[in-house]
Amino acid sequence: MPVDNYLGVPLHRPKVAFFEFTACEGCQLQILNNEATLLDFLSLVEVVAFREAMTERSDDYEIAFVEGSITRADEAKRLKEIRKKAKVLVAMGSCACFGGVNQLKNRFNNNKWVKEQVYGKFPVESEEARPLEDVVTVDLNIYGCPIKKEEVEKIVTNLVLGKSVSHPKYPVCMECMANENICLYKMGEPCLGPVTRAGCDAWCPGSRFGCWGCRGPADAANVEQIISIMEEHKFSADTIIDRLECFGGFKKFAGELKKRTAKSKSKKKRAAK
Amino acid sequence: MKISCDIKVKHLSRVEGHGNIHIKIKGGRVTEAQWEVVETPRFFEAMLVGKKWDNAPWICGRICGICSIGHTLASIRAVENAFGIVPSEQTRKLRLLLKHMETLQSHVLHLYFLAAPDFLNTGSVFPLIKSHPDVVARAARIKLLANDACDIIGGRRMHPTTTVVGGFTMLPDRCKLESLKRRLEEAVTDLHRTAELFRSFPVPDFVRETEFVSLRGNGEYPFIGGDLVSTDGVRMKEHDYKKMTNEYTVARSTAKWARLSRESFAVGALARLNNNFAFLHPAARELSESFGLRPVNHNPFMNNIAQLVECVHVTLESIAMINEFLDNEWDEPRQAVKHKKGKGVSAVEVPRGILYHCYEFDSAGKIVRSDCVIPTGQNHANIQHDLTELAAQSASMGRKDAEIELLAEMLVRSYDPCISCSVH
Amino acid sequence: MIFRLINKRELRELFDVLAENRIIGPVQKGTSHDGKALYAFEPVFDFDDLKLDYTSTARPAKRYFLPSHETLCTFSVHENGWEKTVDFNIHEPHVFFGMHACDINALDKLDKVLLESNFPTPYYAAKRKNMFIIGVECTPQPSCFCRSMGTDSAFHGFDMFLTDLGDSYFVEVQSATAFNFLKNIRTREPKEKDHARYMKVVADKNSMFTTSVDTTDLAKILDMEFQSDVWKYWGDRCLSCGTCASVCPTCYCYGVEESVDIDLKGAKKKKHLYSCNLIDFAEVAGGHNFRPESHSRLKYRYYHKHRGFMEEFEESLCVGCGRCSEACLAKITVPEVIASVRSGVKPKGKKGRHGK
Amino acid sequence: MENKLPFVDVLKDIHGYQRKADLGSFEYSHKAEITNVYPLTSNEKLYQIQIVDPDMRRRFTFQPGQFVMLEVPGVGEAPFSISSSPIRHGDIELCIRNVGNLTNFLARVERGVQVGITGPFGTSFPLKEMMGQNIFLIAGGLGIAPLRSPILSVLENRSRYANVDIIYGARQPSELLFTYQYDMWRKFDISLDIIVEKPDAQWKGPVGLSTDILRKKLAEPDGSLSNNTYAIVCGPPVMFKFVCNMLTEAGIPMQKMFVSLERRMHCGRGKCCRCNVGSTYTCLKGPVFDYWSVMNLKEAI
Ligand SMILES: Cc1cc2nc3c(=O)[nH]c(=O)nc-3n(C[C@H](O)[C@H](O)[C@H](O)COP(=O)(O)OP(=O)(O)OC[C@H]3O[C@@H](n4cnc5c(N)ncnc54)[C@H](O)[C@@H]3O)c2cc1C
Ligand code: SF4
Ligand code: SF4
Ligand code: SF4
Repeated sequence: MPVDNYLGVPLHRPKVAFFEFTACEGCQLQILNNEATLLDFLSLVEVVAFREAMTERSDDYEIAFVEGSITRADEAKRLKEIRKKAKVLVAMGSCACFGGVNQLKNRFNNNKWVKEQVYGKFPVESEEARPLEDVVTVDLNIYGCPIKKEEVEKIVTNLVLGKSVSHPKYPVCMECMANENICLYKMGEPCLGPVTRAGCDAWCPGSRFGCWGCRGPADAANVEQIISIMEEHKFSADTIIDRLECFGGFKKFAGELKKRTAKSKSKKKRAAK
Repeated sequence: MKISCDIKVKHLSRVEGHGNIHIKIKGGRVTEAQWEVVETPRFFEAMLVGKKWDNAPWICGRICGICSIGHTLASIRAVENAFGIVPSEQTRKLRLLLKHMETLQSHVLHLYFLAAPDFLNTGSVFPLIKSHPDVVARAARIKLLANDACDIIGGRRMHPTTTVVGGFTMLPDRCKLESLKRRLEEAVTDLHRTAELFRSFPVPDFVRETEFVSLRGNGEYPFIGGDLVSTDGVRMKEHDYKKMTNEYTVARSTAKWARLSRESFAVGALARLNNNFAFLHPAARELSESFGLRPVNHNPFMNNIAQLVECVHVTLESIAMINEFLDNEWDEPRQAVKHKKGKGVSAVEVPRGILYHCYEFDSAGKIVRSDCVIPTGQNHANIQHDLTELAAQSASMGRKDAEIELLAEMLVRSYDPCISCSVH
Repeated sequence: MIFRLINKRELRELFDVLAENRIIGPVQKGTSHDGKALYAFEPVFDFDDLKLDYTSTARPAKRYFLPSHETLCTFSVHENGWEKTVDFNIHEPHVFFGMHACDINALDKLDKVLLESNFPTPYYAAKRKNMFIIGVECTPQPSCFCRSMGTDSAFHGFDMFLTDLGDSYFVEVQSATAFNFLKNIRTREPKEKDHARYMKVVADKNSMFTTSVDTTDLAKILDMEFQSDVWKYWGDRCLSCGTCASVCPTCYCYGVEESVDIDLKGAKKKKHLYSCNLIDFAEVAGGHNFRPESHSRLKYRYYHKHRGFMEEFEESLCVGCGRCSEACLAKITVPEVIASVRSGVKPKGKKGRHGK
Repeated sequence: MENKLPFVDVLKDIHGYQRKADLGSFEYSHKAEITNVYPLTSNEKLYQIQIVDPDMRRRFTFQPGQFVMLEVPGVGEAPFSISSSPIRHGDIELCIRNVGNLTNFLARVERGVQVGITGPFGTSFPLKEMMGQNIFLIAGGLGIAPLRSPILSVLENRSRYANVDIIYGARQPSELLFTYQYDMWRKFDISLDIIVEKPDAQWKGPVGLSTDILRKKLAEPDGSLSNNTYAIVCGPPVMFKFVCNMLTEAGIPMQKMFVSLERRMHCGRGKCCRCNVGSTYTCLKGPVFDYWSVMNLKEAI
């Protein structure tokens, strides 16, 4: 018997559906990767569509968890239909929230070249990779590449209880320090932890692997400052840009840094002449 | 009786990614039997251009959520091959252990969550929670173990973090490895139960003469690197992978297709087993024979059984490897990396078959060109030809619509296709 | 206080005597990219792992008495009702083998607010009362300024304190427990010349400090310079990442979060150490933030440590351990901030936000 | 095992209601039942909450102006001013506006639900000192919630106070709280002025800000505020800043004006530092401060 109230407040078991667009489907898999708590998780909600795991599907849902970014007109159309049906639309994972690694191809500003690079003359339809919010209104973001299952569980539990859902506003360093990790800068590695939104429990720094900012900027992230800190630590502009542009959350800052670097390069060249 | 039917499966479920099946039979004649791949491409090969070498494994792991560890390792090895880095024996073993745990995780996911519902007449694993709680609990137990193992060794179960060019950022915790070993030993029993379960499922009787491509083991069942072979007698070196895959584009697919000696070939657990039966762990070989699975088996549905056999193989081999680790002193986890101009190819056996990554670097260590050939991509043509044959057989045998539809779906699923991965 | 002298080799004996208990001490946890040893307080099982000549640990031993995450209580929830279970999260005493004076002083300061004021907190008390502390004399590091804060030596808050005299340790014995433990090993009464050796070691140590902070009238100056532009300069550099508070042995601010278990049959109330530099530290319902700018939060941290605590307890809430200076990626250091607030002059040659 | 250190149990068992100096008082909460919920407006409800144990209920005493921490297990804990009269002991009323996580959950709770109450915490309005003097209460919006306790306390001892004036301002008539009690307050010889910013069709009273009324009152011939007047001001920061300035100009000494500050609080016990103003704990030294202290607190307004 699933519990039907919490302290006398009736619980609402929402009908949920999972959808994916341009993505690796890893975020959905993370949900199935919940082995230990999967059964409790499933009794919180009623899954009505989850193509990666089930054949039955229904269009009657309240919460749509959407993975992936939008790279084709048919995807945009389908997403809009989902938006119409869903009361709550959740962007799940970095691709859905920021474009994810998919948006790396946008940096060439040359879709034709991109297509030819992979398919030669063979015609393929594909546009710029866009986050969901460029197409529809998104009610809730679940950050991360991949998403952290503990976080999804917490969010869904809160939705069921009618509790508010909020993300940490502070950066990853807080969690990294709480876990007593050695700061990667001490070991000569770059890390975006000081500006990236926490919530992953410092997943990467915990394995002595610097953060790449998959969860996007924290509230009040001082990105300019971390850029100059990385420069002081002698990390090349390429290294800094690689991190900032990887998942799309820091796109704006990566763009600015690129422009700045290009300018100083051309200045140097001119000076050399 | 001459049958007619028109089957359209849009976005086949319980597979990774988006694919459609169309079968049209008119008066007992197959007019259409199509496997369509409609997944949106992501253009990884283009997005890597201009990126520094250290980005490659991190980004390429994202080609696929299910086999992200395989992609990461393939990518790392391609970079190492290009720079002339030879991993230490410790690194090589630890990578293999990590790989094994991914194989176990992925195969169990496919066997229980994606394939089994077809045999138990449900649309998903969810109703089984009520009807077959012990089965689901067992699946969850093995999967959890394998996933935890990936966390311990790779930093996390998906998009690993400790695996880098040159080795590992850090080594697993000794105590955790020990408890992992104990859990693996317990898992052997669970795998035997799994075998009993699958023994009770009727494997559709369908055979189509096929060429099977995989790595060729050199004394051990192959997973990372080695020569490329096919059951038709082709044998090649890793760097000649393009001659092994011969990729081409097809109108109804955003994934590229492949061919070798015939119009199509198959990769995956069955292919590996067909080419390397002798290298299987004896217990795994014995299990295989008990299912009547011996090389060269041409029934694609037997891929599920081959997966099961591999589960046993990787579990037993992992236990032995952990024992060896625990007995030895550990070295530095990581060696320094010096980039240089050049090209590197790597072939790795991921759960769904042989995977190739190839990068060309300039003197600054930036990628000039990259190429990834995904197992499911190599399987697409074979799926298509199997489907045509299955439709023809069904037409001549007078199978019912629903039966054909289920069989067709099961056929595609037995390849455990990873479609979004194939359209990376 | 009772003094003893023990031969260096005897220390291993003492360790073995204490080993029936859980021992926490400085061990090497890694190596920095420039080859320096990185130390941390970890459980020690082998005397050889204990590095009593450690420079300084990047983190204090705080997690053993003020863990960054702590469950305050759990609830079991049933129809319309619930039961609450409180656990102070400690079940055995810990031996702290090798704490520097600054860290011992930090504990004394925490005691003031967490034990001796209104509403003493049992979570801290339970751990604090179960600490057996062996102090050890340190070597001043470039970022240390404990001497300026009056915390370079400890007068209480430990059981015994070791000073390395080369071949032996000079031991200050403060608790009866320590005295009893020492009975297990060979010790001797120090002689006049040992006192002289001890005084020399201490004097040598005192000559090694390279960093200092002028704390004269600091509380008043902070009040007067509340509107100083210098704060903005530091605020622009600050990453608002909370690292300084995380590594500080005396920072104790926290947040509480409650969560319902996924099976909806239980709940937890968790405390996690926070930092006043984090953006939402002073945000209230409705979204109003009392300290929206990073400089106002940074200023608050200094204000609380060097003025508020002073007002309340006649001392500053900083022991000058220099950990925050070492950990801060933006290179915001207490000596520099205080000097600049004092003089009203921003430091030269360092970039703030936008390179200004 | 002779070298094993003895384990010190700081607290063998928690003995119910404790003094502030006892370790056992820290995480001790009274189990209390929500006995009634009255919707006051669309955003605020009045909760009657009774400590379950009758003995504890009797021993629970508080002063007007103090607050409790109300806890709903798993949902959250937050500070709320007690809105009822102190003579009712542990049978308290809280007026709560739904603004966030905990308060939105509370808005859905029905009577009979058990919650946890800790406290009372903080400082109070010095009603004893005010005896024999005039009291001027000025409330804006939800600020009436903490003022209701002193008002009720004054009503119960009406003869001990000289003139009592209340000015209460709200944005619109539908947001006025405790409307059902205004007549009673007036019957107790209290001058009550109510003003709204945005009137609706039925509204007959004055329109504007509470400062408008205050200005008028201060201009009245007998409106001069001599030494024997105390003021209690509660409302949004902008409002109390203006009001207190006007009152200061009218001659009320700063230390006879009291305000109640709102800050973020996670413990209510002077530990979490979240409520600090400058470096003063609002939960210990406040929430009720005299205006002189507020003026001397950095970053208070
Ligand atoms: C002394 C005092 C007396 C109060 N009296 C009343 C009253 O009588 N009636 C009334 O309706 N409200 C009163 N409040 C305000 C009340 O505490 C907040 O409305 C309440 O905390 C909101 O909690 P929430 O969980 O619903 O909101 P949340 O969802 O937690 O939060 C909304 C915002 O409030 C902040 N917040 C979180 N926890 C707290 C907290 N414990 N305290 C303050 N802010 C927090 C968050 O940063 C967030 O921005 C009083 C506050 C104080 C300090
Ligand atoms: S490793 Fe990264 S996240 Fe951790 S403290 Fe250092 S900068 Fe912050
Ligand atoms: S550490 Fe950074 S990159 Fe890693 S999961 Fe967290 S936010 Fe993402
Ligand atoms: S403020 Fe800095 S120097 Fe002072 S005690 Fe804390 S960490 Fe040490």
